[in-house]
Amino acid sequence: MRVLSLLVALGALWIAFPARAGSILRARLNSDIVSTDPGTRRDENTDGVLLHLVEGLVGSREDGSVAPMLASRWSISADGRVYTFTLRPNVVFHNGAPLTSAEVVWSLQRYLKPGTRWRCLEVLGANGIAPVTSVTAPDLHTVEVTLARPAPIFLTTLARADCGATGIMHPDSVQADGSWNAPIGTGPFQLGEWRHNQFVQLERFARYAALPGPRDGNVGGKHALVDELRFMIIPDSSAARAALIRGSLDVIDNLYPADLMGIRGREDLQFQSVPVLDCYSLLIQTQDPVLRDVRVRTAIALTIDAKALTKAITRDTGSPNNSPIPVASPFHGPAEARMRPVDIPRARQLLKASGYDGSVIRLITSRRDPQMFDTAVIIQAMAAQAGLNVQIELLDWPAHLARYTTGNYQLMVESFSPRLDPTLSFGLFIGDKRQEPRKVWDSPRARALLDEATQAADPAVRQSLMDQLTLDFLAEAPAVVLFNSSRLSVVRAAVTGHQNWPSAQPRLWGVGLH
Amino acid sequence: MNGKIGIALIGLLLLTIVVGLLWMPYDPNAIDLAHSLSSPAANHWFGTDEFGRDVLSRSMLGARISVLIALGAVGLAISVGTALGVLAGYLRGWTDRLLMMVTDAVLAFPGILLALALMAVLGSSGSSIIFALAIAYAPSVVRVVRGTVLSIREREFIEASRVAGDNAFRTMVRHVLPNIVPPIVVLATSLFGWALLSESALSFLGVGVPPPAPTWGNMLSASRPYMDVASWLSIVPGVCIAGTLLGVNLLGDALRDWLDPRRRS
Amino acid sequence: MTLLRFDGVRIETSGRMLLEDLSFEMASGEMLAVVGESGSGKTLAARAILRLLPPAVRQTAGRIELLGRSLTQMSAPELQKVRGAQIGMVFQEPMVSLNPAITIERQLAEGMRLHRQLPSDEIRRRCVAMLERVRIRDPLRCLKSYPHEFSGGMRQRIMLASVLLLQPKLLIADEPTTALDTLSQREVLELMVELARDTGAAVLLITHDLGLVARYTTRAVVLEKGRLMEVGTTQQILTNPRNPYTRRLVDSLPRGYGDVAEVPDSAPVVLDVNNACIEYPGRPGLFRPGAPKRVVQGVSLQVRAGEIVALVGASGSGKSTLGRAVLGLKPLAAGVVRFDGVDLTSMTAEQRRQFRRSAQLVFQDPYSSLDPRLRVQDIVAATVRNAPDADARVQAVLEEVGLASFGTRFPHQMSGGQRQRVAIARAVISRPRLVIADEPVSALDVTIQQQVLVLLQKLQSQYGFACLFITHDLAVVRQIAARVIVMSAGSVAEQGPVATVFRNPQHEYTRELLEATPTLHVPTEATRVSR
Amino acid sequence: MLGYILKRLLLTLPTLLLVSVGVFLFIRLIPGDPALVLLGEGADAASLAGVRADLGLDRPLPVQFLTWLGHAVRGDLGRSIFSGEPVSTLILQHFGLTALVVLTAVTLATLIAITAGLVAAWRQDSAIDLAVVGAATVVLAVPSFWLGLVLLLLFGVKLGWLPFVGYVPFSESAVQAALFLVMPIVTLTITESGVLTRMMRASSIDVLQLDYVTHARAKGLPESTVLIRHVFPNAFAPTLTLVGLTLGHLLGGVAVIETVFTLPGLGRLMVDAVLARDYPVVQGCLLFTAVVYVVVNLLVDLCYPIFDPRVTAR
Repeated sequence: MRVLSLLVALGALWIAFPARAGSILRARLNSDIVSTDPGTRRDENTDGVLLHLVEGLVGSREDGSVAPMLASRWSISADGRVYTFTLRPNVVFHNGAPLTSAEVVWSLQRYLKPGTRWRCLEVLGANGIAPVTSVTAPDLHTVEVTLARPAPIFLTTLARADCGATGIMHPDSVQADGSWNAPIGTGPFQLGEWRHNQFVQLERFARYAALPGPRDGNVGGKHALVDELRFMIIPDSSAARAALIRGSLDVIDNLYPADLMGIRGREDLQFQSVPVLDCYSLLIQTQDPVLRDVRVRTAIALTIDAKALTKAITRDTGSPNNSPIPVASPFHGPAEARMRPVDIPRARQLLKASGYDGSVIRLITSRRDPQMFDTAVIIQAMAAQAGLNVQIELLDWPAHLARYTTGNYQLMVESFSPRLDPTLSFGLFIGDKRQEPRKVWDSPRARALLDEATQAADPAVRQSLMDQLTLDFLAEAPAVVLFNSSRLSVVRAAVTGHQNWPSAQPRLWGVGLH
Repeated sequence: MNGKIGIALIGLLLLTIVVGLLWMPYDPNAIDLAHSLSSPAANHWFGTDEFGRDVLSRSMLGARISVLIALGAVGLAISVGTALGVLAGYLRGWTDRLLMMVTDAVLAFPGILLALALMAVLGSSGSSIIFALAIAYAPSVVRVVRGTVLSIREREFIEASRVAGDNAFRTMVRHVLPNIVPPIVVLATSLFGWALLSESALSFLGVGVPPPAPTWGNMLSASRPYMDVASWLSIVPGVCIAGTLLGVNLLGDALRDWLDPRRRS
Repeated sequence: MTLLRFDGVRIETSGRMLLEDLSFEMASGEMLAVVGESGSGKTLAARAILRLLPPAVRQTAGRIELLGRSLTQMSAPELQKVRGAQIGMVFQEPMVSLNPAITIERQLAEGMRLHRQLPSDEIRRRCVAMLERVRIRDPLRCLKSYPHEFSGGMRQRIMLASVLLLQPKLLIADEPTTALDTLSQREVLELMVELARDTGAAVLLITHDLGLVARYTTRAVVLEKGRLMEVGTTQQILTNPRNPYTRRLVDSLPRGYGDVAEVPDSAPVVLDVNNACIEYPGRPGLFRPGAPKRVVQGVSLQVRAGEIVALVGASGSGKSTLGRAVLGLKPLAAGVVRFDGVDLTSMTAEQRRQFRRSAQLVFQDPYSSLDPRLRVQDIVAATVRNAPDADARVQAVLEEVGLASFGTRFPHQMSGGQRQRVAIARAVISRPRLVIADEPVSALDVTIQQQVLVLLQKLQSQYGFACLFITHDLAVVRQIAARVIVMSAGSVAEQGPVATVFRNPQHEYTRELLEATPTLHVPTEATRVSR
Repeated sequence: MLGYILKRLLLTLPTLLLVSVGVFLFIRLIPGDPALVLLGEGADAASLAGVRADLGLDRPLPVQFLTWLGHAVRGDLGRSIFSGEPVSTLILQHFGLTALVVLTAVTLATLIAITAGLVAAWRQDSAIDLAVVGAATVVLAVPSFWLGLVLLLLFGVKLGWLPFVGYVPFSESAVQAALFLVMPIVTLTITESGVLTRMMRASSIDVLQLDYVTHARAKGLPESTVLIRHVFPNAFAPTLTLVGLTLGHLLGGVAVIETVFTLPGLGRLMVDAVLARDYPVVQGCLLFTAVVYVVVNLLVDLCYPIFDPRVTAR
């Protein structure tokens, strides 16, 4: 018994452990960040953390539109090829150096070098749809970027979070030989200590020059209200939930619906759910001998009760949706809102007509997130009602990606990360399978409509094109979109100012502890 | 005495499997999203899981699959391990040194990781788990068998068989093999327990038998997020695994005493 | 004054009677033997004195008194004071009589430190003196080393030293030399008796060997299956035993006088060994191969059909190795072995298969030489398995060895003697021309030994095979062999007809061996332990 | 002695080479490669090929292996594809924690096994014996991660005595770190003590029947001395071999327990590396585990003669 009492004493001491001098906000990451080099070696968690450190010329507002950040304003030449940015005055880097056009040019040129492996090189690089030909600095506060051809998508690409928001950094961020060192950005926080697989610690940047006005998406007024921001790496979600309840954690930004058990309804926790522009869908390989027949594809689609599935898997936080355009997107009109009804008898009829002999159809899924796994289990059960012999093949994430990238699957559950622009949402599905085997919908007509929509600037024209694409998508059923999930966040009562938003990134500026 | 408890527990397990073949309260894979996570009640004696599937039916089907996987893995590991162990122990010389080097190399891999990697290569299916676990366990079988054969090899009846004109192969089959049955039987019982535990550990690390097929292992690891709200989801498979292992270990002890002539006299 | 008294002592285990109503007395300084075959309860009686019975065994009645004080009623702490200080005990198995994990010094000193509060240098001095007394070379090095570095004989002597250091009043010796060969047996026993006499200790000798009783003890207690058969002086027990069991025990001692008829020269030479040498590979070092150790050096011998030739020598003299080499189981480093005139190394495949059936081996340990998983009939049929009349021949040979109805039994369901008969049946079933018997009876009780020897002689006279009989017991040689070959340290010391070699041995080693073999002749008081 | 150690180490080189070749080929057999994981689902063929070239994965396998081996021999295990951290520092960082947990747990388990095993064998078939055997058998039956989860829920969440998330290293605060490790160590100690106790009891029963134990008693030594000085050293030898084998395995990382208690140990590092196809990290870790396994077994063999002098190190 003596040992037990010692433990209790130590435990009590631990609770009363005085918080360190400054206030610490502890947020949870479900896996370690990949690197501190924005937009290159990254994943969602990495983007989220680094956006507290670096800022781009422009950023995206809450509704996804582009807004000024380090550039106070910009002008586009008549032929739409030359963008001239004017930099905001008295902005300072974390190492105290002032922001000038020289650092902007250095940063952009570094991103465009193939060696950097920048994620958005695919768009702004030589063979992208908006290739950048030159970046110059006419004077200390102006930067001119010239494109090979006009592309309205240039600014949204600069603001893309998965490209590190094209964060402008000071040349000291790299070592003499050009290899990466640490991000010296202009954000409200600066990098403290990164201890692998344990935590990433950020400290408040006292000399941060905040924009006036309230916070809006990645832009607007960004104020660090705590001295230290500690991203704690807790892979196990029930452990994270338990830590939140115990009070050793303040913010869980990205919660799985399954973890809502025991949280919703607690008065000492604030829960928020915001629809996200992602897309959970069942991909169907149209080149597969069995699934080539549209009747079989339609039959599969008819067995899936998207409403019941979404309710069960997202615990009422997701929104069922049969269109590639997310429910929360401004382009989600009446055409997109149409849901395919469940009709088992019709599905059986179609299958008999198509001569389906009950052979095995493999459905690939993985445990990248619990929703993907649960979706496959429910689809398998629902398809069985119509006599479809679906068998689940569970792979780990890299193997799943390999099968997706090479199109080597019959059925596959896939969750696409958020795309802010409707053409990008359809872009996930539409493509020529000969060049891009990962594309799902190989139809020349659809490709033409998509190209037209990408070029069109007038929203009304883009909306009618989107409606047409949705109609064709439902008719040909190259895939069955199931639902858009919501971003669930939960914070302790003591946390003030936390506002969840559709982007996949945590946003902890403007958040304090009282 | 504890042999009786062991037999009782194993008997209960076999009964569950046999009954499971004929009748199960519900279809183990039928989902009922409206009644997910309902606690044990009259209609569902062991409650339902996150998809509304009946936990009792899944444990009965799970029993069959988990036991089959464990038996398959142990059977393969024992047969391969025994063959190599006898060769290494009896022939000595280069065969022994070579086999020992290979077994050491495989033993140097942490068991679970070896199985994890094998599963990733073979794809996760029942048969690939059996193969992965067999490879993870074969080396320890080879070591035990080799040790026993080394001691039997010195016994005079082996020399007698050579005097009677038997060649090496015949001596191994007629005289060495029958005499290493007792240690192998005891090893098989403990390996069976380990196979059950490893299968659940593999499911815990996210590999293992593909859904929707239930095994006690994947039921246990799937119950993790609901442990504090739906505790029956982890208690049922946990108790099943622990009960079976307890039965197997007790049976193993009883077998060892019964087969060991010294203890019997 | 009676030192030790047994009064109606009964020992049982879970309902089975092991020792019933044993009563006898022992005076201080006396040498008393407790004689009986295995299973007679003699060891249990000895262990009951210090209450060291195995876990499931209890003394359920009677009293054991030491100098009038009842050991049976004594409390555990009191008994611990008696153990070692008053009564010392020496055990049978030299391999496990000393703790292999700790040095000799700690094992010797721990008794002293417990019972005699002496300073450690005084203890060390006494240990060295006692080790010298038991003729251990270089006692200081011996103190630092571990038990596995000594031979069986030396280990028993070290154990004697450790027990007698405490100068107990009574020394219990539980078959102290059964596992040793004749020479080291004599050495250990003579040393024990001398030391007991110096310290005035009485010796309770537990044995099954009547020869030892004759030579070393004054009175004897005879036990059979847990019951007291007879108590009396050694002279009276050995010359005219009153109890029928004792009489049978005495009669079964090998009594031959070397008068076995020799085989005529006309009989064909079945086995001809010429200048045979055998080596064991040394232990290889890191980079150099180990130096081979020569075990058998230039041995030549012949065995004719129908003849039993005894091959005698101490353990380690190479006789078993030679026995194996003659059957081709061990390669020869030099020299030639011919079977029916054919050199073993140049045999054709057919000749080799023929040789396998016509040269057989009978092993020493009945528990290890039969495969526990096979029935007797399968064991015996080994060499004639695929002969058409195999079953008939198996039944016939089983009848010949007196085990007609034992065909379906397993080895563990039979006694030592019965198993050795199975081994003999296995050897003779294929009508071999040569049988090597490697100490076939030394692991058996005296009465059973006699039956097996008689059986072997009957079978030989019936089938006329040549037999090379390996043993360390000269009494057995005198009973069954016509010629004898004495080996010492790997080479032949002397060979010839049994009668001539035993009457006037030429070689010093043979003389010593004869002297060490106890016979039934009871030395008068004067000649006992003259040296 | 030194010659023996040298010989043993030389003998393990082929095994280690076999392990590295096995690991090198093995992980490349697993579908999916680091380039895919890096670029995620949006990757097109061109950028995939670019990343593969960049990582040198397009070079022939033998060349890749020999360059890796060349560096490995000089102690440079390369860098993680994802974090760019040198693999050797990653391993040492994570191994420190695993070693601490495993060594403490196995030591405690061994101490428990020795006392429980000896007492149970000494009082064979008594109440204590049945209790010890019963407990050991039950402990063997309980899956380790289930035990871990129950402890975490009980002491971590419900009672809140012990922290179980956000591991804090010793450098920062010893008390905090120690408290954090209590539950994983307790879980591992319980699971490992089962098999060790059964082994110790079995070998103690065998030794208790040997003559030198009766001889020791015949000298009048009290039971405690007989047990400690005469029974323990001889009975512990086989158990020591088992401890060696267990240590060799567990030091390779207790992935399952590290997952339950979110401990950044070697097991966790390896599982994540395999799941992310971080080839250099996987190869480095597995080679390191093999070396640890070999060294631990050698150490056990070296201290074997203490308990059984007959097995002298030639």
